[in-house]
Amino acid sequence: MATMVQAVRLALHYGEENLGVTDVFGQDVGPPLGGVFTATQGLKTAWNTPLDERGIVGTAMGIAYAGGRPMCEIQFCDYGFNTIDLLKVAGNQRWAAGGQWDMPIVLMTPSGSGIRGSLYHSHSFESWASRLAGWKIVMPSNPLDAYGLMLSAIADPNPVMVLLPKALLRLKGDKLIPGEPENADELKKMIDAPVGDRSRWQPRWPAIQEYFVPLGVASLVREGDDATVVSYGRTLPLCAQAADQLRQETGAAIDVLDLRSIFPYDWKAIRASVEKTGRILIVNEDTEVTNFGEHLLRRVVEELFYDLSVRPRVLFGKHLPGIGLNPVYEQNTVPQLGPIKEALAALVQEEA
Amino acid sequence: MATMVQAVRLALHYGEENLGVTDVFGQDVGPPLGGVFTATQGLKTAWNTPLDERGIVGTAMGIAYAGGRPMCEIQFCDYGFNTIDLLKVAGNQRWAAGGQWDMPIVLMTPSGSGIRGSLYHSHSFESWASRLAGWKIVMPSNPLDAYGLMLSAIADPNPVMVLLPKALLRLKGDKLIPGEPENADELKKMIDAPVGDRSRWQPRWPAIQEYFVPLGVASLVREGDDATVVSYGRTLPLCAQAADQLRQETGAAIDVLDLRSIFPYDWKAIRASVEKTGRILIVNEDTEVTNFGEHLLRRVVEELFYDLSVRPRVLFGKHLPGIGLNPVYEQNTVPQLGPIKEALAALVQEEA
Amino acid sequence: MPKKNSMPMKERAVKPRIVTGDEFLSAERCVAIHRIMVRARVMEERMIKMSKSGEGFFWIGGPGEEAFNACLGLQVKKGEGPAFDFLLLKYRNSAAMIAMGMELIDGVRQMAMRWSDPFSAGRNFTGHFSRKGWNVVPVTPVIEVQFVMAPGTALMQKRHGGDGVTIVIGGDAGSAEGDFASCLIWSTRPGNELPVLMLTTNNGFGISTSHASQHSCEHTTERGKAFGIPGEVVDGNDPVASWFAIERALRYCRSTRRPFMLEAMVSRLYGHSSSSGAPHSGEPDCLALFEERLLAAGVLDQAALDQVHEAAHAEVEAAVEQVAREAKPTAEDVQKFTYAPSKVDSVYPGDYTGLP
Amino acid sequence: MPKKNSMPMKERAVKPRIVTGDEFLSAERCVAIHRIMVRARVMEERMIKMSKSGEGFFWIGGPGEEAFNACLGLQVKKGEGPAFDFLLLKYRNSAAMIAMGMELIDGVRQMAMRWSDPFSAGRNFTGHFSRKGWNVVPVTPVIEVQFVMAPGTALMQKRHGGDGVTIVIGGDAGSAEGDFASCLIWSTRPGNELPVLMLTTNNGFGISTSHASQHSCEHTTERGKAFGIPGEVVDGNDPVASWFAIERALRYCRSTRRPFMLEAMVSRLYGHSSSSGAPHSGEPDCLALFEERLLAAGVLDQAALDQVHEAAHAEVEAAVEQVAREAKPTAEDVQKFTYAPSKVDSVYPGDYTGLP
Ligand SMILES: Cc1ncc(C[n+]2csc(CCOP(=O)(O)OP(=O)(O)O)c2C)c(N)n1
Ligand SMILES: Cc1ncc(C[n+]2csc(CCOP(=O)(O)OP(=O)(O)O)c2C)c(N)n1
Ligand SMILES: [Mg+2]
Ligand SMILES: [Mg+2]
Repeated sequence: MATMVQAVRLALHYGEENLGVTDVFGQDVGPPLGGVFTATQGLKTAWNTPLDERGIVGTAMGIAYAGGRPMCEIQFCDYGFNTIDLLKVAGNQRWAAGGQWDMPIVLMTPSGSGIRGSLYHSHSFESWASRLAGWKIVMPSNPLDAYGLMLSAIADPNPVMVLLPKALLRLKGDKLIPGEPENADELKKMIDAPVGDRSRWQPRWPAIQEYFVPLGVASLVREGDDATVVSYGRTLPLCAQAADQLRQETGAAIDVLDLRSIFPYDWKAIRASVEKTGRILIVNEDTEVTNFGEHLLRRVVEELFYDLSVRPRVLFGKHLPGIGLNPVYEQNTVPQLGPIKEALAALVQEEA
Repeated sequence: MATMVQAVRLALHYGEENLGVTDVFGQDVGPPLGGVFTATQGLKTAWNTPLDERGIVGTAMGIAYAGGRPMCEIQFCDYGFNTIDLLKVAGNQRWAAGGQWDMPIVLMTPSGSGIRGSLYHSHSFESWASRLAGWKIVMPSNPLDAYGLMLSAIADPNPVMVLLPKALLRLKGDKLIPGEPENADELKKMIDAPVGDRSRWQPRWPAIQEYFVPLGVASLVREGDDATVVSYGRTLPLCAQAADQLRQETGAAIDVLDLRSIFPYDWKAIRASVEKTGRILIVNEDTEVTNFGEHLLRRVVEELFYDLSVRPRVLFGKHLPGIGLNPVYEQNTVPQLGPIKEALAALVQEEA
Repeated sequence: MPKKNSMPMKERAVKPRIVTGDEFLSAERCVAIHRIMVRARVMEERMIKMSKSGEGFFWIGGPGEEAFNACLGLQVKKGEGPAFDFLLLKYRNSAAMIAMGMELIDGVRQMAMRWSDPFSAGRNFTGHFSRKGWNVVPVTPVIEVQFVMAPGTALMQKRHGGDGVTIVIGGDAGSAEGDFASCLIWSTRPGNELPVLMLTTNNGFGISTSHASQHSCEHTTERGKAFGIPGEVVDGNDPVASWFAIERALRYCRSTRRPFMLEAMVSRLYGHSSSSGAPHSGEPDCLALFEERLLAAGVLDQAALDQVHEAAHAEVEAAVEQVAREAKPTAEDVQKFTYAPSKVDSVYPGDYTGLP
Repeated sequence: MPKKNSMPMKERAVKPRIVTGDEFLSAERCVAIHRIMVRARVMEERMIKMSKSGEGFFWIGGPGEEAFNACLGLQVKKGEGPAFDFLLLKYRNSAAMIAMGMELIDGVRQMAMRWSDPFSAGRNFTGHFSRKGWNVVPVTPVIEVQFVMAPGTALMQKRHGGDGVTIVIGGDAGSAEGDFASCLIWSTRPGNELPVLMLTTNNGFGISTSHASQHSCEHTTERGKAFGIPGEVVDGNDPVASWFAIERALRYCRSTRRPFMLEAMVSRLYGHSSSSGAPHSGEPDCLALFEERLLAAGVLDQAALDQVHEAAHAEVEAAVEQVAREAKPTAEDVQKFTYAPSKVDSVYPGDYTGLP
């Protein structure tokens, strides 16, 4: 099975061949490296830029204005905070100019903790991103979704941000991408650049197929009547794991919703689940003050208050200036399996 | 009585004379203009900068590192979105470096709608700002609080952002600043620069006194047992007005909390009020997805869920790319008196 | 005041022209430029009135920059897509838009915040143009960000082939933003140089702050040298000098597919904006100066000049009257144009419709 | 491998020295510089091992920049406050810190993420120094932001009087960020010029991307000309040339209270960081080159060189051993140092204690 970086690479290749992608660019995105996580190796339109995030976002906008379909990368979301004004403009230009121009840009950036990244390779971006009106924001938690969401991001004529969970980038999925060779080693040989001299390396692309994960559609990865947990990105597999363990240990059955699209989010799916269970836990790893999960909680309270059996819950990262390098810091700053499981157990057990 | 701009000017003067303020700077902050809202006219340390927000914030940080106490201005918060990375660094440097350096900077910037500012003079900033760990954020709703919060912002050795509600900048207060002349015209003559040639004008400063509004302390501007409304900035006087009208029309008595400090916020005051009333409405004009008010709502739900008599409510600005110039846009984008009053009435009337 | 009995064209001296140094503009071109300048000026002055009368609110615009902008707009290769010039403007370029063919009524529609405003549907300040058919991308109120977009449009133009150029304009103060430097770097990547014409209209001020007080670099063009970008400084009050400086600059970009820098020294006749009250600044007025020359050279006589003004006034007044009758946006319009329709979005297949 | 029987100093030729062009460094200075370079190199190489053994994680650092950095650190006017030099460093300046007096064990503490790490309490990557007593402000992982802070420290220095200088260092690739240009503008405001020494250590790469592929401006110093900032490019692999270039640059800033630009051409001996595996790049090694010259000039013989290496290894190993016994941060430490105590804050009068 492909890893998430391979899935992204395949999606971008598919985009170049079939969806009109004209430029894949950013710091170290082109040869020889093909991206610090190798997500852009071997792509025919990939090129390197100066070390200038504002130039990257602005150039993407210019390319889009002139009819191109660019996919630009911010090397780590942690380094995108000097471009928020440009992201706002990319999101508001259509509205501001009365609908004259589309802005079909994709901005991809790794987000979140889990790679011992210290202060500046551990930031989460979704709460910031969710405030950018005019944008659509997605965050896959497995390679197949990464492939399908990236294809939708490319096909959508609006600016779409693809947040890639740093911690899951190198993990293999458990479902094949349509057209992906069954043997992971073979895929690796075909599309991973060799270590050492790559100057004459060329990828051999498998005959992958179109597969859209539509924007705004969550995925129910576990089903149950006892509670609802909503998450995405790094914390999603932890939520699923916690639900599995609780099921085995206590018999409790829990709906685990992988949101996948952060904006627009799948409100129908959340509502249906909470109407069924009356109990909800929202989990992400972004900092807890003015967190996107608090928005979801507000929607729940606003529309489903009288359907709730118990207090709705959240589990977020601490409101702190950063995540420290020593693992003690990270473990005590962002949600890990143990606390997620405890929170879920408490949610299920509380007397209605 | 002083207007809010005059109050800010008096506070900065007091800061220069008594609290060690070394630099008041930003675009058009120095002579001849003294700020696009005139808030920095006549100040002895005021100077003009190049048109470069990143330089402004960075220079403030450098001045602080070298022992100064700078107050820098971003002309409109709408133009601060290219500095979020620097704001993050200002907020995290102490934590990141194990507590070695203080960062006593004050960043003042006008925020919010109400001046027919169109897309880029109508933004709200508090939801973004509340995500900046390591910062403290305040927003006054009247001149006296502006004076007292500015003095605290200056005295605090951490980075403090002072958000000034654009709509209220030119309104007079109803309480004197300690030491302020009773006659508003006299104050004007003393500290407002004349129209026309100002090259030889010098302010005559009244003998104003120290007056701190401590950070983290809300102000209860109306009292009542029937419901709680929490707000700040432009929407605060509208909430008070709505409460007054409801009181007259229906007899309902409502706690109106002026938060004043957005971070740290006065949780004790909110809790005490909600424990008393069981009903809460949170109002601000920032966009509604991942809004700071949603954080407050989350705290209420987390800690006071079983004290609530009815569904807690919120009223925010719409999730839109901007506020349009034609008044039709603004009126239908951010909360106005009518809808605030309706929401308050509904909150009070709902059967428990 | 228009005078009667203006001298008919045919009676004038043969081949009058306006000369600066060894360059000149023909009478026909002068007349065309002059008419644009007058129409722009009259429109802007009417807008200043609107900002005071309540017919509109905030005014900001281009009086003092008409000579340069008219010459620019007339030399644009106008059209849609990468075969044509792209224009990344700021908020003082109405004369360039008028030179390209903009109807004055469209400017008035924006000032009056009408739903019919073709640039922003009554949402943005005056002078914040956008016109897809002419490659005029939306002017943003955020100073200088157009300079990081310019490499993107220019890249597409270079890749497309042909001679399309990206024309990006900023003010003198705005050049302090890092984005100006980014444009220098991105438009000269070795082997990937880009056809960007970087224009600065230098009026000596950013709001109240003088250029001289903040900038040791007198002209932005000096900053190009380190990057091998040629440049020129021109008197933007002189249409002859401006015309040929723009012609040279565009020719260079079109033929070499590389960047060029041009800085025009201009006036800011009514101050920064209506926020500063918009009084007349007394700086040299490119229109008055040009008219003196037109009279002196016999290109137009006073009566002819007056007729141009009269016609412009009539045009603008008619526009203001018609616009007053046009519809405002309604509450239902607030969310419109947020999203383009998308086949892969299950929540917003059409436009934005509020929270999911 | 250390050799026995090294020649004692007194037996050596009188006044050996190391010469480049018509400049030279005395034997004493060479020995001092060399010892710093070796200690820096040995520490960094041990850290690379730590990044592979699990004693630490990510490594990034200065091998290849020791000659230049040692010469810089030795010439700093060290102290606290605006009377002294301020250092706004990046992550490859360990040799400068060692030259200023940093104990190697402090570097190791940060690499090992100990609570005792004096620069970041185990929070930041190695090489991210901060030392208030020496005016070394916290190195941030965000590239180039130090260039917008430099005008602030320099302003305070100029105002204070004396000859303190702000030394700000960036990489070649980082100069593409707008912040580099901001520093040019802010340090040359007419009448308010600032004593900023803008240093670039040019190793030809930003991670995998060559400088030549992105920059038409070969040296950052060229960009200063438009602002009247003098500059120099120096071979950072040569301690003699580096010493005097730094001396000239600092003298200029100290005496004129104006900015100067210096670009040092350096090597990046172990690649960008441990993320790229940290293999040896084969670029010129300033330490090996210097040792050849020291031997040839008879400043030190092989045995003396070996002793320096041996001592450095012993120092680092002892440090690694001691640090292994030092405490890690605990769960209780996570919130510490967020806020400075404040008399006007009713919620956080001391440090941060979680949500209000
Ligand atoms: C990023 C940003 N900062 C500040 C402002 C507020 N502002 C509007 S115009 C202006 C001055 C611009 O001066 P200049 O670039 O010389 O252009 P001019 O108005 O003189 O033509 C300022 C500071 C803004 N619009 N955008
Ligand atoms: C703003 C920002 N963007 C991207 C990065 C990721 N990054 C870390 S080092 C580096 C390359 C820096 O190159 P250069 O400035 O030449 O310094 P060098 O590492 O070569 O010494 C990059 C892109 C970052 N740290 N900060
Ligand atoms: Mg100007
Ligand atoms: Mg480099």
